[in-house]
Amino acid sequence: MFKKVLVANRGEIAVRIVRACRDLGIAAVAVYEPDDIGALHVRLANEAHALSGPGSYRNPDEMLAVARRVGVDAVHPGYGLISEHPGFVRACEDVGVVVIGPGSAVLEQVRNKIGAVAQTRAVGIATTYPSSRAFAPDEGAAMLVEAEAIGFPLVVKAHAGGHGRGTHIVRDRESLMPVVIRSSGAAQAFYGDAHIYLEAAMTASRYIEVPVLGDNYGTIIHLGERDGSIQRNTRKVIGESPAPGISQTQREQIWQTALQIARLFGIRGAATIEFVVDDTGQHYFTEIKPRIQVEHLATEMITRIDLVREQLRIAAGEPLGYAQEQVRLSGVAMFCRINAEDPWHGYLPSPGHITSFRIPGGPNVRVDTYAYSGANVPVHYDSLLAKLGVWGATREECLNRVHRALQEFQISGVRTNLGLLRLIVNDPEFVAGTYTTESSQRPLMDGPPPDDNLGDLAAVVALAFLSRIQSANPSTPPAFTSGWYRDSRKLPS
Amino acid sequence: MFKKVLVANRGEIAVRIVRACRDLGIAAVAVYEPDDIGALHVRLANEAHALSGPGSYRNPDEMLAVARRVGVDAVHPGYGLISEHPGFVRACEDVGVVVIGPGSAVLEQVRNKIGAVAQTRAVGIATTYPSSRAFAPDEGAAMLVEAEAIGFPLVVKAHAGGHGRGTHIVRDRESLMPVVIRSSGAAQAFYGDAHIYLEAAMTASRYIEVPVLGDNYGTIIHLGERDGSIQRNTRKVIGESPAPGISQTQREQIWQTALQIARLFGIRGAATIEFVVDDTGQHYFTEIKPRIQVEHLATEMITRIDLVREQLRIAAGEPLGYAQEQVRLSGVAMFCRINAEDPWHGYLPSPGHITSFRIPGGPNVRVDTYAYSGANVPVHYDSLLAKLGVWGATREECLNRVHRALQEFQISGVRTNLGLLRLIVNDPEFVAGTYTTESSQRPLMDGPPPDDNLGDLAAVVALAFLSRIQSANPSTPPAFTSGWYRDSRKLPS
Amino acid sequence: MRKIQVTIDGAEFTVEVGDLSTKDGFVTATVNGVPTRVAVSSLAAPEAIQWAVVDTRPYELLIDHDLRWTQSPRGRHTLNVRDMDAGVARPASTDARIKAPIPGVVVRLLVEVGQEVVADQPVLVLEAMKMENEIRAARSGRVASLNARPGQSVKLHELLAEIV
Amino acid sequence: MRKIQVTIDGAEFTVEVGDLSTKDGFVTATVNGVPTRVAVSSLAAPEAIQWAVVDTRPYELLIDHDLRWTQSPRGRHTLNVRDMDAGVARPASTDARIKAPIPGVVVRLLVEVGQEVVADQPVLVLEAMKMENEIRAARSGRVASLNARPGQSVKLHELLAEIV
Repeated sequence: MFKKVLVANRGEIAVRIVRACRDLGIAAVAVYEPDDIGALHVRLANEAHALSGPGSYRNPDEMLAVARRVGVDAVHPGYGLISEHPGFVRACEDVGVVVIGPGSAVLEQVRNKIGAVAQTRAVGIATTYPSSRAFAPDEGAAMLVEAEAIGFPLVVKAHAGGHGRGTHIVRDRESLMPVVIRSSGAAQAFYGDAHIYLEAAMTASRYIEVPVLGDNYGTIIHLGERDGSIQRNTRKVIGESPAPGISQTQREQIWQTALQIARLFGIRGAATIEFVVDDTGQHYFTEIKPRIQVEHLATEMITRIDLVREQLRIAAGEPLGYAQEQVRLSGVAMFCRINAEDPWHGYLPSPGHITSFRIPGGPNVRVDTYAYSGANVPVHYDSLLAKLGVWGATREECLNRVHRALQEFQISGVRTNLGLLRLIVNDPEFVAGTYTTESSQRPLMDGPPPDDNLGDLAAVVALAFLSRIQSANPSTPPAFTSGWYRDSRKLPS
Repeated sequence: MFKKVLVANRGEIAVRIVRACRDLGIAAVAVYEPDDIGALHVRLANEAHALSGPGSYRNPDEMLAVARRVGVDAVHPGYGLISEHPGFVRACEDVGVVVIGPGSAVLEQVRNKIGAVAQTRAVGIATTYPSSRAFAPDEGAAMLVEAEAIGFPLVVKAHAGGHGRGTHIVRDRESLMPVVIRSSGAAQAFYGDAHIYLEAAMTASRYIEVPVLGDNYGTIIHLGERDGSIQRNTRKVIGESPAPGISQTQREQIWQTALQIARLFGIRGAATIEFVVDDTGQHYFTEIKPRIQVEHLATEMITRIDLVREQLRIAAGEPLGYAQEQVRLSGVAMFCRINAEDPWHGYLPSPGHITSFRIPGGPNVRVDTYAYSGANVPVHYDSLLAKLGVWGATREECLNRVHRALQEFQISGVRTNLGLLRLIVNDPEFVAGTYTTESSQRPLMDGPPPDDNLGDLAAVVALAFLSRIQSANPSTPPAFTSGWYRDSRKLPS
Repeated sequence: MRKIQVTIDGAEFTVEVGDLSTKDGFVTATVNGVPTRVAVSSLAAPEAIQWAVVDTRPYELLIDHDLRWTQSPRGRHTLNVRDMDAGVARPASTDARIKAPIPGVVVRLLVEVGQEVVADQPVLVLEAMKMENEIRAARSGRVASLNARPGQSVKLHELLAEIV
Repeated sequence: MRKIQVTIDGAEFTVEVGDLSTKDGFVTATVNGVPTRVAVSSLAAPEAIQWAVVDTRPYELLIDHDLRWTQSPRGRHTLNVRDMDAGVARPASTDARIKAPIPGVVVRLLVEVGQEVVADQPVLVLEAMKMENEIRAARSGRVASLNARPGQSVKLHELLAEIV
């Protein structure tokens, strides 16, 4: 096993990796940009090294220099930042530092989404039907030819990102170019790459994803499936495992397809094979995510397998040590992303100082976070504050508990999406488990929450009004007193 | 199932019960003494009722009055306070309010420790060997007669409490009465009852306890065994399940004995059957604890069974719904009690305002607590702040994780025993799992922690010294600037 | 006795509040004629976690600094509050100034000084936390000043523009 | 340059501290002749959770108000600190006053006014948090005053007795 691992990330995932290292007796080496020196991942590490300045977390050269200077056995890049930077992975491989991930060869294969789909379809697996290549926005003529071949309606997608951002449907020939311009602009803004590709439209009913683990000795197993259909502001904020809307037969078929694909690409470590399921129940491969994910929290709770630990063990050359039959998929787990953002003001991100932070507890509730009372949410980084995971023996038990946990979770000082998450888990389609990708289009934030006693709130608000008038203090910062905020867009990571 | 349950307690156990109710969809009714109105168990409940004043949590009449006025189906008394008040349980039964516990008949049987032991021995089960009855401290002559019959050495024990407090060994006839006076005084102070009893001394090697669940339809199951041998200041601050120092054969024999005893007493709901194991490996029944316990946290983690939920279900008349074979004892779990007290100053309790409270997270770590940053630790109640539970697939994994979790757990504003717990889990006997009841006698707090770099700490302390001299503020409360505090003693609960 | 009008999600309540400093900490508040007993944590601190017990009903709430909204564990409500005697109201009438709601870097200006804008029209784009955020006018009017240039870093609450 | 003597668990260190306000937040502290670079959170707040990075080694610490002890995630250390130039030392010399370390109720007095006591001798019993706590003299001397009666409730830091 490794003696020393560089955690090449920040925030909750860096904390998560430090914990996994310490639980294995591995020394965890943190890095920090100067502003982040007091951050939790630094405090909890065995060793901490300063990076040169803002932006260094994204600098593969600087990260490699630290890895070599400190003399680590391996680097865990987490997700985002440099986790899927092929140049970084190759440079590490060249100097004999293990990168905990798929290896540069597999990484390049799976990052080419059109190629990965073609390779998969070539062995007879149903996939979505994309154009033969990606296009720059000025290749209008070539796009039209492919579009006619695919037929309308079709979907324009960003080549560099995951599904969601930059995805738009095109119903006829005339609309193609205006939509391409829009998609391409969004792709440039979100992912730093203006290329788009076309795909045959299908009535996607659900997004189903299968996490897999593969070791260096030919063992590849799946860990059940998750439903990732619910998105808000084009992000997955909540999900569950197992997926509620598919039959046991479908489930087992999807697992088998996922294993077949994982073997085809020679997956090592942790990865997720993603599918869309159409309204007839057929599943189609879309892409492979070759990294640890926020969503893995739900998988960890139904399997009791620590997936970061497994990543470390596999990368260190240990055999998995158990077979598919020994993986017990037990109960139901849900995960929520808690973001520092204001869903009521266009998802405006909300950096600042956390004045109170009370996380839910009790049985079968887990929170992974870098935050605590008194922590800062820096302005330079992603808005993910915390991951909440909840487990129940049955879906009903899990639902009751996720309700309860979201009610207990209280954060002040920065805005969060907790209010939105509470609305989602109260939504009848979510409770019934009958939601589809369409459900995310319905607005949730219009009506008042059903079970608040408004008269009581009126009394409390009246008292707040009186006490604030009495203690009026002109030095109180007049946050959000003017301006409206809309259409926040993700920048390239 | 019940619609509405009164939570007749405060602190972490009240929060724990509120959570279990909400996870089952039951309305939880909290009560509060006036000082406690802002406490977490009140905030999280569906309904909250004021009690008349300080001491009301211990007042069975007032609690029954609330239960009747509010119209609850059942009362969960938790542990301590009125949880084993036979009069309260009987009064509730008389008016048709279910008390979540063993019922008054069983409660009275198991509270009489000498009687329970005699009843158990009568069916051929090995037990400790107590005197035939309890004695008031002035019954010297009668005690001497019994002492001669038992033989020396023997042990003097408080009749009202658990093992530990008021327990002293007597090696000869001459020392009996002085020890009785001491024990009896301690028993009066701790439990409000000066009665003591005598017991044959045995070289107790370990305290082993078996949690059991019984429903109203004859199903009684065990949930593995825990080791409760480690005590500091006569309290169990850490424990684990399964017990590390016994063989699989012993383990199974103890389970069978526990089930036999549980059936003998007709246990309903959750209870714990306690044993001492001597240095030859023989086990002897000592007593039954018919309530939820802090220690159950470890049991919940190895079984994934929510024991408060099971208490509620059984009390509502539901069958257990699973058999012994369906209970999977998986991995290793440890629990720690985090107390607001200062082990370096005679375990002086430390009430006050919590200025920061950061709990450990990540996989397989659980914290149950009423505390948070900004919470008050009231001066009137018990010092238990939080329960920490940690699970691992193996004991080694669990040990690494409990180390890590205790290092992450940070509380300021009140003193805690976190420093002591960190020393215990570093102790070679604890790490090896070879500890016995004797281990608790060894001092841990003399040497410095081994792996701190003292030169670094010197640099940090020098900076703290300089910055405090510069910001010297006469209004800062000079806590603990004088006086020494020793020999804190528990008062009757 | 103070008389406050509170509008929550469009529903109007008249709240009469009695003596604020009572012995037992409970204040009597009469809501649309129905008296309730209310105990609260210190409500003066804006956007801290607050607790309240109204009769026997416990609440936890976040209450916006400007009393525009309150968030309960169940969801979120929009607010409007008016003191019926003194005429003070919250939220205060819409401010003419557009301030930076978060620190960030100005990416683009979307209007010019002197230009007429309507409420809700994008005024500039501010980059922060890996997002481009459109900052919009809270009211209609003429852009009287623009205090930011593209590429400029702005602090929290820094004045960006004024609409008159 | 300040020269501080720090004794930790009996081990002595001489710490020379350079300029406290550096650009990058790291202060140079020379410990027994070996220079280290130290970054710390605000250390002025007593008994808050503090962090420090010494060269590349991160720490979390609680530091006692009076610098009697520090608690790291690994355990606890006793401290003694002296400014070798100014002569200021922490902890300060033992106080003659015995104050209530926690609020509680006085159960029993164990000494009388005028009585001679030795350091560590129990002076009274204070009940708090379901415990009887013996409060002892921090130094030897004569009981000059006793400011508490059995049954009396005392506040935190209330003066209980004086030893002269």
